[in-house]
Amino acid sequence: MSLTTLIIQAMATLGGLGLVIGIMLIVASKLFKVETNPLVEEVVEILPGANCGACGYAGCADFAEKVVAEDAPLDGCPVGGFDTTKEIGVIIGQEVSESEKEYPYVRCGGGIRCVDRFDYVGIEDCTAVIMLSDGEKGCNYGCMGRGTCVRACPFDAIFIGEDRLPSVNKNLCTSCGLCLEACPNDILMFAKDSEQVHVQCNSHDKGKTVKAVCEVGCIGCKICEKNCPEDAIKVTKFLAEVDQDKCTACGICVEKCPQNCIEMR
Amino acid sequence: MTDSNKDIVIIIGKLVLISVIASALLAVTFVPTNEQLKKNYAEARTSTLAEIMPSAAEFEAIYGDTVINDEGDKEILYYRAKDSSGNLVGYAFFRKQVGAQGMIEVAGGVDSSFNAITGIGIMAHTETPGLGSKIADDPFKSQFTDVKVADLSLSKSGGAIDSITGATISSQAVIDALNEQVGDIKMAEA
Amino acid sequence: MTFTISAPPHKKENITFKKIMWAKVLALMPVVLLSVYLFGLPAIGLVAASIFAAIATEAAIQKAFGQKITIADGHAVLIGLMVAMIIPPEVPLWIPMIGTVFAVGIGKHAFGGIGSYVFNPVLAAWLFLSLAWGSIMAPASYPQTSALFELVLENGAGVMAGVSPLFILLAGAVLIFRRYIEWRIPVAFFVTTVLLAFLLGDSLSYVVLGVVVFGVLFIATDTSTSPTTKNGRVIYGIVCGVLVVVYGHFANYVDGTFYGLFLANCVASLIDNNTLPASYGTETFLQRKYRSIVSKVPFKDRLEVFLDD
Amino acid sequence: MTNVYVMEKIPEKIIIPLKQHDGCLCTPLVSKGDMVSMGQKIGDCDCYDSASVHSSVCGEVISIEEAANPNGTKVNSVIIQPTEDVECVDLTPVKDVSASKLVDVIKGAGIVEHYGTPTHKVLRPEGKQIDTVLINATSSEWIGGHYDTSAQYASQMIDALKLLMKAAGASKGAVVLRNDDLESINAFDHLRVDGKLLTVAPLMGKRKLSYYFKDMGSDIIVVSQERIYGQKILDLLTYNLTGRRVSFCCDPTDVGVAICGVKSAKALYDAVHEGRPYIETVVSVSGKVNSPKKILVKIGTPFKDVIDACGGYMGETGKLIANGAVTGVAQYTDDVPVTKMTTSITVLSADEVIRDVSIDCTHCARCADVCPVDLIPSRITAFADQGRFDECRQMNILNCVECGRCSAVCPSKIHLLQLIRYAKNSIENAYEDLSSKESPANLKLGCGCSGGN
Amino acid sequence: MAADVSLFQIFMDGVFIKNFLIIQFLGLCSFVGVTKDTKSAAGMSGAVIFVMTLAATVSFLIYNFVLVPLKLEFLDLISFIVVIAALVQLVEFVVRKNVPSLYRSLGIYLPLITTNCAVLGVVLLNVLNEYSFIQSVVFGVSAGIGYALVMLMMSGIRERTTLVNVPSSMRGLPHAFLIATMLSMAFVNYFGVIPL
Amino acid sequence: MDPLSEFIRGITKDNPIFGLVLGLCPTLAVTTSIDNAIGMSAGTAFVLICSNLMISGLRKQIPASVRLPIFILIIATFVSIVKMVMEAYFPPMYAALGVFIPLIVVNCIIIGRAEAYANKNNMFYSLIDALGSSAGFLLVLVLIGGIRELLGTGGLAIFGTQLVSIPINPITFMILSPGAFLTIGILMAIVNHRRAKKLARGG
Repeated sequence: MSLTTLIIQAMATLGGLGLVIGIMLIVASKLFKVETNPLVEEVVEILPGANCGACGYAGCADFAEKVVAEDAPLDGCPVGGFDTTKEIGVIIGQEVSESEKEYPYVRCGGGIRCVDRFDYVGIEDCTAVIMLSDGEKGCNYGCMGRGTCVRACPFDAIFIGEDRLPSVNKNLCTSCGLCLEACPNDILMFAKDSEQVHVQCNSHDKGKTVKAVCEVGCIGCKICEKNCPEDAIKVTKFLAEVDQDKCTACGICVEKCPQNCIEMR
Repeated sequence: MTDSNKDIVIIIGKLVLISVIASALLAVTFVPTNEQLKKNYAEARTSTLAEIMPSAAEFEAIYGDTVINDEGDKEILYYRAKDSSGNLVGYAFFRKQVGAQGMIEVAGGVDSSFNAITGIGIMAHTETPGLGSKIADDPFKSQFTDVKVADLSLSKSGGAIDSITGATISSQAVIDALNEQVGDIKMAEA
Repeated sequence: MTFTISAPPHKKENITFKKIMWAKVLALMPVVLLSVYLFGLPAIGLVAASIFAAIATEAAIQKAFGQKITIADGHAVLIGLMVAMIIPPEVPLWIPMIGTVFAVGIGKHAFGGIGSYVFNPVLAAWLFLSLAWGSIMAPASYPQTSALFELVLENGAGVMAGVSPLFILLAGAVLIFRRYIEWRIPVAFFVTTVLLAFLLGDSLSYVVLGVVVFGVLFIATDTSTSPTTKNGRVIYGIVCGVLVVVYGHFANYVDGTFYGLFLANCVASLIDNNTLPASYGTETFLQRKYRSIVSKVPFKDRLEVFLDD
Repeated sequence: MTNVYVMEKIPEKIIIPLKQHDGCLCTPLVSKGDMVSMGQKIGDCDCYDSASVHSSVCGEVISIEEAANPNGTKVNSVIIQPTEDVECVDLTPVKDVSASKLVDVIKGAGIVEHYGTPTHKVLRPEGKQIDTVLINATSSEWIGGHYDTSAQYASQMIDALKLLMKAAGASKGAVVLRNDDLESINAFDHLRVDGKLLTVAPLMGKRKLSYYFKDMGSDIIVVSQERIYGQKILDLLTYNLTGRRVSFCCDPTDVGVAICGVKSAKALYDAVHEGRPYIETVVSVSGKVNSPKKILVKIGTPFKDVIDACGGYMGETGKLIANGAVTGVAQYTDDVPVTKMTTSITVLSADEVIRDVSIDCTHCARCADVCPVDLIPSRITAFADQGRFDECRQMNILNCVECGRCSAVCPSKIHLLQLIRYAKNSIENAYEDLSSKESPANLKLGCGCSGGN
Repeated sequence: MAADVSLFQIFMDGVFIKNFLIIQFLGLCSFVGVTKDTKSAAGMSGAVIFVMTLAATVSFLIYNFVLVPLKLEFLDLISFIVVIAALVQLVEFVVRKNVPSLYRSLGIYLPLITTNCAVLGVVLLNVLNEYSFIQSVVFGVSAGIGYALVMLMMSGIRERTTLVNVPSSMRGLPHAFLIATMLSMAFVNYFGVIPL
Repeated sequence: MDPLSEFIRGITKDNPIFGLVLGLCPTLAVTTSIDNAIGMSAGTAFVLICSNLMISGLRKQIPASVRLPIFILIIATFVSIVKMVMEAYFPPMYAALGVFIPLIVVNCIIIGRAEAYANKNNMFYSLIDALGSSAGFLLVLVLIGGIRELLGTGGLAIFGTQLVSIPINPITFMILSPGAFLTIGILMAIVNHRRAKKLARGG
């Protein structure tokens, strides 16, 4: 058998095979055609693919669908961060600008400095404690330090420290916000790194009540309010709040606070 | 996925084109390599035969009835091994056997009285590297030199051959190949 | 006055994991003593080395990973003891030590410690040892029971677990009676083995070997590696029985027990996942199958399937 | 016949929570400084799912504020300082006992089941028809009220059952006794109802209530069965008694069964025959107190005073439990009042408090073996622990009767029941969120309250 | 020779003794990727059984009725892989259309059946072992069943291990491989003793 | 894109085995000894480089809907050519590597890199990527092969030269299939552990 015959035969065979398969596939793709939006697939490819649900949708594919349908915000994926948002923006055709990353901030300085009303035996979970009573701390607004937020975090970024208060490892945190949702007392809030002054308390109780149970709770004495040169701190319902737009981080309130519950980072 | 018939034709065309080019490439490579392969194969056979039957000087092929290729060559069943003076000293053979992964081609020699194996060789195999592939190594092969046909079984079944650890199937396949082929030759010669 | 708050119930049974473990260790003691009598000093060395290695490994791992050290719960001791009991007594001492290091290190802690492992560490260690050093691990003799009195003292036993089926059976019976071990698995197992052995024509005495009894009472009932559902445990017992007899029929019941039970461990989770009881537990098998099939099809697809037709 | 003591001493203050039931909070009808008399209605609400609240003493309202409640939460309560008077509002027995009037009487008298649902809501659920009324006497047999003899108990129960049936418009009714409670069984046996002789029938195997209704040719029967422990036993009880299966997120009223307790039956009896609202109840005090007993107290009496009436604490107290050591709620203060939902008070000493540390589940399946409703608690709680509540729901977690046996037998000392409740709570919350905003197509949780056989 | 190998032996080989996943290390990508829950594992196994059987059949036909007569054996690898690729694509279309949820959870792995060594392995082993038509098909089916068996076991175990605590650094693949170690230990010697 | 970092990426972050978890089958199957590991990596590297170049060059011509079959076609062609050439002209090498060659076709690394990289980047970067991935693959294979050979046979040998030998009773287990799973499992755990630590430190 000559070389030419062999080559021709080989070509014919494989070519024929290719032809048959090509036709078959085309027919099949027509037959089982599924309407998909190509944009959705492109978005899916960009997303991290962890299916963590931090966006509030059932997995990355679902989020992609919603984004394309403009039901979800472009920056809805906290895990992917700004890069992902930008890329999604490119696909969908919208401009996005970068915003500063936010981390959970613990609005309670109590922990071991706040009295316990009873002795608790049971599962380590703040919600579970609340189900049994109004919470073990004397303060109804404070952190119980039972770690519901720790368990809610899919990235192991929160841990309960020695002072029975949660702290956040910013290297691991993806700002997904699951811990904020999980906290039964709404103690966590998002704060940017540039926002330096925070009130470490969440209690709307009267000064006397707070003082009875907590060494560092805000008693609503208004000293900070009076001393703030920028008028950036206000006491409402016995709790001081910092207006971050006005705050210049001068540190006067931190010094003046009799309860040491204003913190400068 | 595709919008028009034209696209479809283009896609199929490209698919076919690539297959055709691929096959052409393969065919072009195949022809010279195949020639070389045949040469290698023949050489390997000759050298193996000499190795497993050092006493023989000449091997006379015994052909079967089956035609195996276009040139009309017949299947070689086994070889009669003769020494330099032309006396029959034994029989040599090649045999394929299913191993743990695929075919094992075993070469073997047996003395003229079908009493003992003179030696074996492994021509080709695809056994698991590191386990079954040890059948091609000397520690295993040398066990067969001058072993009695009667003892041709694994040591755990009372024979003289120690199986390779973890590769009982491969070891057994070699032994089976030898046993069966010796039996076949015995029949043919009887 | 500070009161304690906890969820109900406020009164609990006084049983702990620790208690169960030590009870098992205690229950095995007669057999160990008997085998020391039969095998002599090497048996003591074996048990000591094995338990020592188990405890040391557990302590080392828990220290290294900053966990609480839980040697006192007796689990490591039990693993050490059981590994020693299924190894031939005449092996060099490094064998049981490596075995228990594997059992505690890989078999138990790499999988997450107590309750988290899916494969019995003791069996895993035995399999590891016999795959690694097959020739050393082969017992000097396999029991050839024929007479019933050998139930009390098996003369041909090659490992410590095999010296006395009756002692182990008694120990197991006591533990079952105290509800320290599960009864469904052993019962299903024995019924299956006896039936199968009868059908295959094996001598019935084979299936009441010390090793087999030990395996099913102390290894198969290991809670982490067996199903939790009631039906699941019965099925698991049957599976154990079938696998042990299949191997035992063609090779020997000593190896067969360990290989068979280990293979049963592999399917235990699958059994567990598929025998979950229905609402109020009253559902026939067919109903359950139907429900599981229907529930596996997501709601949307179910609709589509109907609509397509 | 167990003796019931009557608490004579009037406590220093009475705390009456404005919500002693599941449902809406009542609005106070009095204000600080008002004088109230015994039986006066002090809280009411227009909602159908709430019951009125009455003052149990005469005295002065000293404040209306959030106060601790035995179920662990804080509830807006009326705090009354009692005076020595025992002046009572006019108690007029109800003459006209038509069905619709009865419901009003029940609501007006503030009768609430001990499991929390207002009785009128059980008997006349909105949009549902009740055909069978059951009085469950399996767990709280004697503590419904103050009886003189056991025969009085039996006859009052039967009478109350008739009233309940009438209120509900149901055709059949049954009293369910515990089969080892011989005293009650003897009391009911050979009782004549409508000229027919009653016999107490044991429930066994397939012989459910419907069998005995037919067998005895009577619409009112008394049966006995084993005791079922647990806080949420209604569904299981319904299934055991009638064979009707209650789906998730439904209650027995969905399958036409109303379950009442002895306490509410007795309260109804009193309301109808004496016109007295629900202002006193019997609690049994047990554990480490100097003289444990059953005691009739006024609703709103703080636990502290009840315990003092029983001789005070014995030794150092570790735990104070309302509603029994098996399923009850531990209290962090003894300043909580006895409410309509309180059946017993248990005191544990400090060294009786269980403080075992949980270790990992060893899958020993002891919990699965003791579960009365065939769940796999170990698995459910593992899911619950990880927040996988949807899977919990698929494993029928809502069938759980919260009997706590699983926790009691667990060798790993895992807080199984607490985890289960935690998961149930989360599921219920998720339900509320979901049903409001999701479209029905996505609601595959599907609450198909069809019930029936 | 191959012809005298009984079908039962081929079956046992395919399912147990030469189990593709844990003895021969073929098809591991899907083994660690799609066994997180039983449903996906079952779906994947179904697809693989189907593709394997079909691939064994079609490749046998192509090899023996096209390539061998034309002396084009050297095209075996390329033509087999093309056939498999086409089959996989076909399965993908069907799954995507009819069971979208399965398609979503199989994700990237469905196209990877193409490069699932297991499927090509079956086909190549068939040629290597010179199996007849029936033998080829049986081997294809049994290899698929073996694959499915281990996939199910693995997914059962992994589903259960989500309930327990696995050390953080072991979580995910390392844990999967440890389970595979154990499965492999269980298989490696058990069925070897059974005379066929 | 910096070519050097692209190359390094193939060894570290996108390491075929530990990073992308592709190509496990050959990794486990052939790592019974260092020899085999090197052989497999060499074959894979050759095919990976060729196919990456080819696909990258043709990427504009390949219709998306039949992308996969075409990639595979190209890869299979290269594999077949390598096999035939090697078998004919380098028989000793073929004897050592022959059995691995068909396995290369189904090595997920090649198709994976083709999909994920070569299909989107130009020929130069595809080459760099292929080189990086091959290097990463080689390193891991040699590591696993080394561990298994050392423990399983009590010594290390490369192409017949004995390098190390340790006085232990050879652990046959390591050569058997469970040994492969165990080795890679433990190695991956170590990699995971280090990665998690690095992340927590802020890497």
